[in-house]
Amino acid sequence: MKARLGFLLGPPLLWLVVIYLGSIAVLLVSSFWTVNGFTGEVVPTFTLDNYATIFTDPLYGTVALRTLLVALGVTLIDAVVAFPMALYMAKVARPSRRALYLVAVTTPLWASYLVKAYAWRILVEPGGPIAAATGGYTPGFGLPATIMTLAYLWLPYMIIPVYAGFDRVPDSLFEASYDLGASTWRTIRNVAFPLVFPAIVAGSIFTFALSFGDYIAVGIVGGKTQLLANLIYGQLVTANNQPLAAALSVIPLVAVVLYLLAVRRTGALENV
Amino acid sequence: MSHQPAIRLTQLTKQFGSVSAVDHLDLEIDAGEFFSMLGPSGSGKTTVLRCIAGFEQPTSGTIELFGQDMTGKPAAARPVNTVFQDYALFPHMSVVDNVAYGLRVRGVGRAERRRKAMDALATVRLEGFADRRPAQLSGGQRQRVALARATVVQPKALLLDEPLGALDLKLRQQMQVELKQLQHELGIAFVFVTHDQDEALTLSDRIAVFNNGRIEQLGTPRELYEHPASRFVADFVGTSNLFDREHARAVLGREGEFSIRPEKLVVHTAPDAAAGAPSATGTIVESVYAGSSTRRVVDLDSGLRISVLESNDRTHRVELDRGTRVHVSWNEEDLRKLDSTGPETAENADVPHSSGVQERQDS
Amino acid sequence: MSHQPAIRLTQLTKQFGSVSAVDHLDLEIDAGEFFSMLGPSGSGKTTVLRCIAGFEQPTSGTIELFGQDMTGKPAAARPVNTVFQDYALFPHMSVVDNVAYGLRVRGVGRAERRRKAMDALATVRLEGFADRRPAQLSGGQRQRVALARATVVQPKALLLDEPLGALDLKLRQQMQVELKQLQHELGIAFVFVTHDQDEALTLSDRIAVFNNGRIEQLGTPRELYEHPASRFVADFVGTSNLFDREHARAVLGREGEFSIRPEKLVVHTAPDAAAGAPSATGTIVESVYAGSSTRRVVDLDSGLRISVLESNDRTHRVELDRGTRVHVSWNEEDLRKLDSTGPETAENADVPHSSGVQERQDS
Amino acid sequence: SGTGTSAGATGSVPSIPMAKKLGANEGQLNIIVWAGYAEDGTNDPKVDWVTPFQQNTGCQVNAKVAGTSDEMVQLMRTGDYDGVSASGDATLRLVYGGQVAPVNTKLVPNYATVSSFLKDKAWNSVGGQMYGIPHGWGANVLMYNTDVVKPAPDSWSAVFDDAAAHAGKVTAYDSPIYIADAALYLKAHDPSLGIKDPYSLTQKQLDAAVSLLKKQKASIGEYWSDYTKAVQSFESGSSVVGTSWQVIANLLDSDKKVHVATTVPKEGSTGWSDTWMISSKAKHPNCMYQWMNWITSPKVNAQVAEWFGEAPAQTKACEETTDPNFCTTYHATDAAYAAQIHYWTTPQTKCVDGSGDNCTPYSEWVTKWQEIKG
Amino acid sequence: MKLLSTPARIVVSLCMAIGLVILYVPLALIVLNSFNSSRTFSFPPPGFTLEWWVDAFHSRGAADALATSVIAGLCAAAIALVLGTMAAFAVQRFRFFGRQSINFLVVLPITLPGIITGIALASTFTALGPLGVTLGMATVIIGHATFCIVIVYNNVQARLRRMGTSLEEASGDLGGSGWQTFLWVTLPQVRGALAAGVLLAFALSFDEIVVTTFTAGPAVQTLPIWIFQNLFRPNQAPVVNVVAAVLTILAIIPVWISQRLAGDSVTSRV
Ligand SMILES: Nc1ncnc2c1ncn2[C@@H]1O[C@H](COP(=O)(O)OP(=O)(O)OP(=O)(O)O)[C@@H](O)[C@H]1O
Ligand SMILES: Nc1ncnc2c1ncn2[C@@H]1O[C@H](COP(=O)(O)OP(=O)(O)OP(=O)(O)O)[C@@H](O)[C@H]1O
Ligand SMILES: [Mg+2]
Ligand SMILES: [Mg+2]
Repeated sequence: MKARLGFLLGPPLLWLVVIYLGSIAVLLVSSFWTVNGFTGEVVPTFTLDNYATIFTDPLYGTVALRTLLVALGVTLIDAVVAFPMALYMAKVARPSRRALYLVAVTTPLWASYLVKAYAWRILVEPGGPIAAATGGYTPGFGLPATIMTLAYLWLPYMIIPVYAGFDRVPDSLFEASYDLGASTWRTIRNVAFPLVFPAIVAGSIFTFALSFGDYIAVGIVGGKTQLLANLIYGQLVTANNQPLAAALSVIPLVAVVLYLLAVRRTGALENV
Repeated sequence: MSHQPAIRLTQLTKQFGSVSAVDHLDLEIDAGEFFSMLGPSGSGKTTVLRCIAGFEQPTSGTIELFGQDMTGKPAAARPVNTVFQDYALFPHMSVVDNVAYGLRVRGVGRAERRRKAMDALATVRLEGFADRRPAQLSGGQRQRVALARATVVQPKALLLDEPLGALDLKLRQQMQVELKQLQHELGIAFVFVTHDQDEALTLSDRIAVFNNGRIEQLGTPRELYEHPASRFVADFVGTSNLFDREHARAVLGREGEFSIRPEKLVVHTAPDAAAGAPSATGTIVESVYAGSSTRRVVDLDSGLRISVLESNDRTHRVELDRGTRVHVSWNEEDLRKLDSTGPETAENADVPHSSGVQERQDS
Repeated sequence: MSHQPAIRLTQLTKQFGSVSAVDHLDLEIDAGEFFSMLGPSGSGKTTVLRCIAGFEQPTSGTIELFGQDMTGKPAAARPVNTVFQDYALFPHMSVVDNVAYGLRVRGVGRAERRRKAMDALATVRLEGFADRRPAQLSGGQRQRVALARATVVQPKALLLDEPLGALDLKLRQQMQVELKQLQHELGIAFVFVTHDQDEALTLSDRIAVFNNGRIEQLGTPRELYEHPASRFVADFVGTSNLFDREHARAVLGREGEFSIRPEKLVVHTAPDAAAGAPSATGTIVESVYAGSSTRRVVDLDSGLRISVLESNDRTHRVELDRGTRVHVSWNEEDLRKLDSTGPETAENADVPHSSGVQERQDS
Repeated sequence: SGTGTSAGATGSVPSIPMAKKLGANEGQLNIIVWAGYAEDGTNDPKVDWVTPFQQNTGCQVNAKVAGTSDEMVQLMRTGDYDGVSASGDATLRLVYGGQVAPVNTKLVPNYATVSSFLKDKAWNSVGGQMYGIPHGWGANVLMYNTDVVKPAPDSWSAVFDDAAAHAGKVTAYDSPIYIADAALYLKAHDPSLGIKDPYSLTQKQLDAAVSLLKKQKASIGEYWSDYTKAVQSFESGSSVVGTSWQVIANLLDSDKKVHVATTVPKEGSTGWSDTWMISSKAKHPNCMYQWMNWITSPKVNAQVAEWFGEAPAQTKACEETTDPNFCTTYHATDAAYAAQIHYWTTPQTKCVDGSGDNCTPYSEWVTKWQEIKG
Repeated sequence: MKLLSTPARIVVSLCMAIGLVILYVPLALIVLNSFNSSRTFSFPPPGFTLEWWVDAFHSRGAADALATSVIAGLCAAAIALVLGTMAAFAVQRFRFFGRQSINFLVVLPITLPGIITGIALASTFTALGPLGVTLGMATVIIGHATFCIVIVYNNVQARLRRMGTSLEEASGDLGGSGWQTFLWVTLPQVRGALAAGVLLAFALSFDEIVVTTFTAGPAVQTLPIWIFQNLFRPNQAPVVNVVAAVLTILAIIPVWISQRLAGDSVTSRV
């Protein structure tokens, strides 16, 4: 028993703990180091300077907050859009069509992320399709376009768990609600929504985490906006300040871990 | 009780694709009666109930509730409530919130609806469980919460789809008693779906026996049991010894198909004890002790295998071993002549066929 | 049959955390007997069975099969097989492959194992279904495949955990008969778990009544039913009228706790009919017609509510309405004195208490 | 990282030996290139100067395309590469970091005919020692939509002090090095700051440039970092004026959707000059030398310049271009034009113009740039 | 029964329709632009051309990158398959201390932003340079496998949970050894979940760019990296569009297969 458990658990744990957590640890350790300003060599002497920089320079706070709002905004939009779609797929569409719809919402995941982001660039540009369709109105490049694009990119990651969530709600609960005199709206609000909430949370893990770490899409449609990952990338690649980049990485790291811990109780992790 | 029925179905038909789940059904259920729908799986009981509740729209025909045509009205607008087989309790709400839900959607204030819900919980003796989640309750308790939830909104009729199907025997018997009591107290019609004939017999004022989307027979438990209109009913409601034309001629000396209930037969070892009543001779094949009764399987000399049910009452009876020669007697008036119109779908389940039980596809 | 029992459990104990699912249990089951374990939910029946099969390791105690100590041996090494409640048929294999599986793991050649599997299918009359998938079978058919699969490897005992629990009434009765027949044919011990007392009574050679991880009483169906050792057994096996000390003194004129079965009581309207036997007067509260029998609920003048079971046999009885004054009589020898040692967990389920049924936690 | 070099904060150049003569080719070559500098026909079968090189030398080329100068520096630090096509804003970092070795120009015959105004410059040599072979160059011109921006601007004020006229439609290059554009403008318009070289800024001068850029940001529609984005931006009308490259203007001309013009404003302009450098840890130095000679040979240099859209460093390349006017369009041999350009170079504490030790280093520029974008 | 009232059904259907339109408009635009004669996808297209499609089919760069991505994806998915399945079995079939934390550990790599995973792995690999570790295909595969484990893990775990233990017990009861039970009973049961997991893991690896950016050495160019490098070059961007369009259309095949394989509802866990 023990031996078999060890055999099963050993390799994955070794991989995840040694390779993954080990690397994260290396990253965290390096966030306490500094860099030789001239040669760009990392100097492994302990210092809290990087953290001091992050906490004192208002730039980082501002950008972190902006990133948090973007991630939350994207999550909210995806939840709002995915909810009726998943409801339709699970409870309105004919059962024989469900697989078809699932394929339909999953397929866009295979088109390259970059190409899709670029397509959004074309969509929102002045004179682009959105402007053409709305008679000239378009959000243009900037924060709204970034949020829209990210929401688009991660939408399937929200629809799928919410669909699975609806699928697990027995039809009889809807019927019971109507039977007791509730309207459809009321039933959706008081019965359906609370029951698929854990599934929404599961989806939000993706939308939140992926948005929090994005630096490419924002470069394509964000106009002059920058997000936290742009700063990290900038410090790492442009400024060659690996320790500061590592220290900055701690912000999304903590944000995501806190988020995961918060949603863990809903059982959402298993629905990912 | 006014003359107007609580529920009136007229030529109700429901088709699923090419399947007629319900087939031109006419039915009236009176206010205050305990009405059961009994029948084999797939015979359309649930479909009828769901049409009454408003979860299904009939293909044709009308549904009247208390004199008002309700065909096409949504479930929320109908003065009837349903107790679901799987209870359909809202898992994310506490017990009391579940019960109060119907009041909440009607806009009853928080305090009042809690009070009323607590009262309803009291009637099913679950006051102490108000703040639990459904998942923390046993099957029987959930059943009672479902009852409280459906009755707190004071429906004019209650629809119950195999509400006891998921419970085990003891609990089921207990809940049967409680259901019957509740119906007495509320004084409203209960429309009760089951495929357990014992349950239907003991609880109901009237029973409709369904078969293939139609009502095969409608009547009181006694009418159904004592005067089954067809072989199907004779067989489905209780167990019967069936005499086909040949055996009827040989054993009973009469023309046609007949049935007789096992408890109407008596087994004697001495021929004279059977004197004065018609009788036949045979051999005991098996005696099955069942506590309050003993079932004896007898192979008649004519080749028919029959079953006799003896009450283990205070009369002392002799032990009858396998192979004992016996006389089986009956009263002429307990024989029932069958119109053999009904299709033969149920089988005489508890009498082992000498030639092996035939294969059946239903479950 | 040798003197050696098929299965011997000695001081078997199984704890799950702090819960003692099985508590110092001693039990011997003989080869060739149909042995049932009966008891309420959570009383440890399944756990005992799983310990015998080897799916659970006991916390303490030993398991001997046919004289060999098997404690700690894996399931695969034990000469017993299991029929699971959910059948546990391999969904990706055809019926015949399911049945042949036990032979396949033993390295039996393809042709031979197919032949043996087909033979086993023939004994459960499913030859024609060999190439179907389990999903294409009805519940009863699956049950039989499970039986064939467990028996094809010629186990020395068969363990069955509520094998009929998922079937509906009619099918269940049919399968009971088939199970009993199969056991006769194979001549091996069947250890049968159920919480349906009727099933246990009609099928078993001996029954163990479980309560809280212990055996409350062990005996033949007749012993259990007619001589229940405790209030718990009296109540759990069949229904009983219970007389506590007070009522025993008032009604029976005797000291101690007593029980009597409803079918041992007789109701008369005329006092003289009850002459010669002890009797008590009371009022009919309810008469429940149940087809082959009628249950009468009587409130005795002493305040006790009792239940009387009348067979609807060919004797003609008068109709007794609610409120009719009656005399209830019995034979002294049908009274059972109870050692009131057993814990009181089950209740007299089908007699409505005048003061309302108490809340119960089990399901 | 972690392997110490002799380079200290003093700014001395690590002593790295220079190749004396060539040996046998190693059969492999790992280089870091700008997109379009090492075409092997996979993108367009007609555009291929890698395959002939491989056939001639037996050196199998593995080209890693870098997106920015900073990425190049980053990649060079891994020591996995033999060489790089570094722009001026990366070269000194590589030299002082000890990542590249001095180049023996005698071993690169085509060096002789490289434009003289590209030799021995601050961005490719230290103390008269060449650290690379010049490859091509271009100016960061001012481009504007001629239908919208009237009259034609002749000053960078179009994107700085007068940017508000086209608020939301001004574009700028998305890199810390763009601070130099602001400094160049301030050099002309705010003499009190005393800016002499846009890459040698004191703290005060840097702050002035940064505040100018912060002000500019209000009018910016988007910053551009890749030229597909820049072309689209102008084509869709998102941008009408801003810093740009000649190649972008050419692309816009070919699409004919919008009309643009470019100019080197009166303040002059920044620009880039790319240099092939050889890694100090090169595993295939001979192949790298072969490559440096190949890529600056007249025909190949012409091909690269036309494909990429820049002025070739090789003077003889002008005879090989398919477009006879190519060198004129790109002012390839126009020393006067070239003189207006302040080529990208890496800002250092030790001022790159030699004016002192109180300049702001590039890392500071990065932080400031992030702060500007906010 | 119709579970929603007619107005609600109309609203929800409308949302679905709009949602699908939103999902597909950008994809349509990609396809449209693959015929756009403008190199920079100018909208509306000034003209149409098949030039890019011809170029794409002759683009060895795209073909090589595709091959690299397929190899990386297959290897990463294979590693994820083995490790994810092992972890899922351990968690579903054994009780042990810290069992609850496994979920957390497994899900972490996919939820932490790719840039963190990328930097962390890259720093570690580079630090291990002296031991002979160089960035290349192997490091890309390691990076991808790390965040793909969760996909297989969740799929298999859900399947095992729904399957229960009784089939395995039945096999043991009939005399099957541990391996026989695994090969003949468990594996056929989880096969669908495994296949679906592998496909999704492959898909994830196939489109990954951030972690790849940091972990790929000089010689490794996956398709997203190729796209990244070429999309920003007007000469090449249209060809990229063609590649993306082709991929989207071809993707329907694996998506459909995974749908079929995983069977019931849980199928489509991401
Ligand atoms: N939603 C549906 N779609 C298609 N056919 C259906 C549907 N609901 C019921 N049926 C069919 O209608 C017939 C009657 O079904 P119904 O559920 O009413 O039977 P029932 O008497 O309640 O059976 P059971 O005792 O098994 O609950 C069956 O043949 C069934 O297959
Ligand atoms: N795997 C387990 N972990 C913890 N407790 C368990 C486990 N299996 C059984 N138990 C507990 O052991 C006790 C006996 O359970 P068991 O399943 O043997 O009862 P049972 O008599 O078979 O009941 P039922 O009629 O409901 O099947 C119960 O209290 C149950 O909760
Ligand atoms: Mg039904
Ligand atoms: Mg059990």
